[in-house]
Amino acid sequence: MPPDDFVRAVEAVLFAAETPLTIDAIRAHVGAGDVRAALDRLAADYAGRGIGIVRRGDRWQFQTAADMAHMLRRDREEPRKLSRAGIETLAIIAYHEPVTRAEIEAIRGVQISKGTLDVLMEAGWVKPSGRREVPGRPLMFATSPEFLFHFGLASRRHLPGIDDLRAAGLLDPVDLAFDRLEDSEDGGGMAQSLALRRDEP
Amino acid sequence: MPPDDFVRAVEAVLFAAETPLTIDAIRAHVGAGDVRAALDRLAADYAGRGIGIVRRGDRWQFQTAADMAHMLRRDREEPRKLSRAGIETLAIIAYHEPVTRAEIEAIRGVQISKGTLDVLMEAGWVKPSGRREVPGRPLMFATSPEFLFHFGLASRRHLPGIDDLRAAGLLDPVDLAFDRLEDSEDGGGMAQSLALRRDEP
Amino acid sequence: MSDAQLTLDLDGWEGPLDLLLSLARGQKVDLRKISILALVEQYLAYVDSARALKLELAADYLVMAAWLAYLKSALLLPRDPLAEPDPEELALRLQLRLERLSAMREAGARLMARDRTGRDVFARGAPEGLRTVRKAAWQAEIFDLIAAYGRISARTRPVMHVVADREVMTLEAALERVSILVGERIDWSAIESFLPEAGERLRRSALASSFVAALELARQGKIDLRQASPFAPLYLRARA
Repeated sequence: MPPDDFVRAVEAVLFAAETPLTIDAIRAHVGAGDVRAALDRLAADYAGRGIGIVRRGDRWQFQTAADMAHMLRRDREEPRKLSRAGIETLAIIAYHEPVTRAEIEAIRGVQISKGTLDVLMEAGWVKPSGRREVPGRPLMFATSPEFLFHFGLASRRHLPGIDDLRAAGLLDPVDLAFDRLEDSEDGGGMAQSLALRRDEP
Repeated sequence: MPPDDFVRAVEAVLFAAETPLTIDAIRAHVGAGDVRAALDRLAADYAGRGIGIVRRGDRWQFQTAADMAHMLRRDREEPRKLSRAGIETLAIIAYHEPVTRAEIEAIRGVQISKGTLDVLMEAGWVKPSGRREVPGRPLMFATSPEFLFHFGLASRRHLPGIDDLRAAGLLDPVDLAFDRLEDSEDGGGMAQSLALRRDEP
Repeated sequence: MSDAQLTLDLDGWEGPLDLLLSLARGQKVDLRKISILALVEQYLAYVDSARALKLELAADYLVMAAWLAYLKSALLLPRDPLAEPDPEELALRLQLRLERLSAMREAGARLMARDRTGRDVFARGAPEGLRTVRKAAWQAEIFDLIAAYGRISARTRPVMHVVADREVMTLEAALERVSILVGERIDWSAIESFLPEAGERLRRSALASSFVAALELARQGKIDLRQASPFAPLYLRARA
């Protein structure tokens, strides 16, 4: 049975109201009639819908269904690039884990701000990993499974070693560039890498 | 058939929204699914109730049924009392958009005061809409989504009588209408010029 | 229309076209069938009565009055086919303008009569509102990570400079070689003839070492040196 005009009026008044309304307040708008019966009818009509009519004390109001509340909040992801400090700190943790903040700073040669570790933890790539059993019991940090997943690594052992970094020209780039220049004079590419291999202890 | 959770989600989101929503905006909250079909389902569910779902341009919104106006009108005063100049200017913009100030003045036969356009823009019904590529590059004006919303129009095509006005050539500039009348004189005359001739002694 | 009514309405007009439209409406409902000549006469009569009452008329009313007076005479005079502009054309244009203004006036009225939001229909009074929570999706590439580690290592590890081994002839070797070879020869020999068969790099090193060795041997009085001019070939001979 479709709602009659009295029920419809109660429905519209309740919808447009800026605050929950008492039955008297509703009646002031809709005039004579059984407001309570109309409210019960509406509550029944809206049962099982995405919105409903609820009673708070002696006041009535429309609201969205409780199980739909999470829809009203939307998380929007905005891509953001990690800062230089962030990527360096992450690299140190990845290569040396588990590692304390003081150790990270010692390796980096620069202090790290609180925010840098927070960002890495927010990104889900770094997590606390116990405490170092030294005075002060500092927190240690390690990478997470999400870290491996994000960077497409099967395991931490797949991170390239120092030798690989050197071979790729990622280490000590100034000296390498100089050697490369010397090398090209006699047309041989091998001398450089041979010379480099001899560096190693 | 009771609404499924997707329909309920669309219902809840639309109900909770503070402004009319586009389908994309709804989808951002409810996720994948046929939002349009859900809106159609809801529109059908609410037909005949005291509140309903309406489309305004590409936005959707819950609102009270039009026949409930007498219950809800808090006072007889219009939300924004427009001057006659304001009403005519708004009508000219709505029926002719986009339109320059000079074109509005040509139709009204008087200059429009600065305040008239300001009031319409402040109400959010009119907005600048590019420039006419003629000497001086005058600003053009057009109606906004809020205009459709405020006047309960599904789209500009639903402006009252717009089809008839267009068919009668009443939305064409005087010069164009005049040329058309001149052309059609060869084809057997017309009431207009006959009426004019009757003026002659 | 009585003078009193016109006077009363004076402030109500929004310019001459507005006044003309009101006068035309008094004539007939259908603007396409109005008599322009009658309309012109009504307008001029209105302006005259306003003047008689010594009412201030805005300049544009008077401009319109002058233009309409011209139109009236042009319409009444025997038609001159060469008259430019054609008075009928002027009249028709005026009529088209009135039609357009009238159409917009009616459209505005119909627009205002619609069920308007906030007056006749209402949005929800207290919507919960929708919230968008922005969340950063941090991004970094594996290359960035590795390069960063390389950068740190480069910055903090002890720097080790290594010079690649070169083929050289030491001064000692050159002294020994030149001493032996020069003793085996009787006549002057160019310094190049003392160099070993070798690659260019070693030859250059051997040349430099052998030259210094030759100077040293000459200083010790073991050999003589001869050169015709600067940069000319250098000859060595054991001292007898």
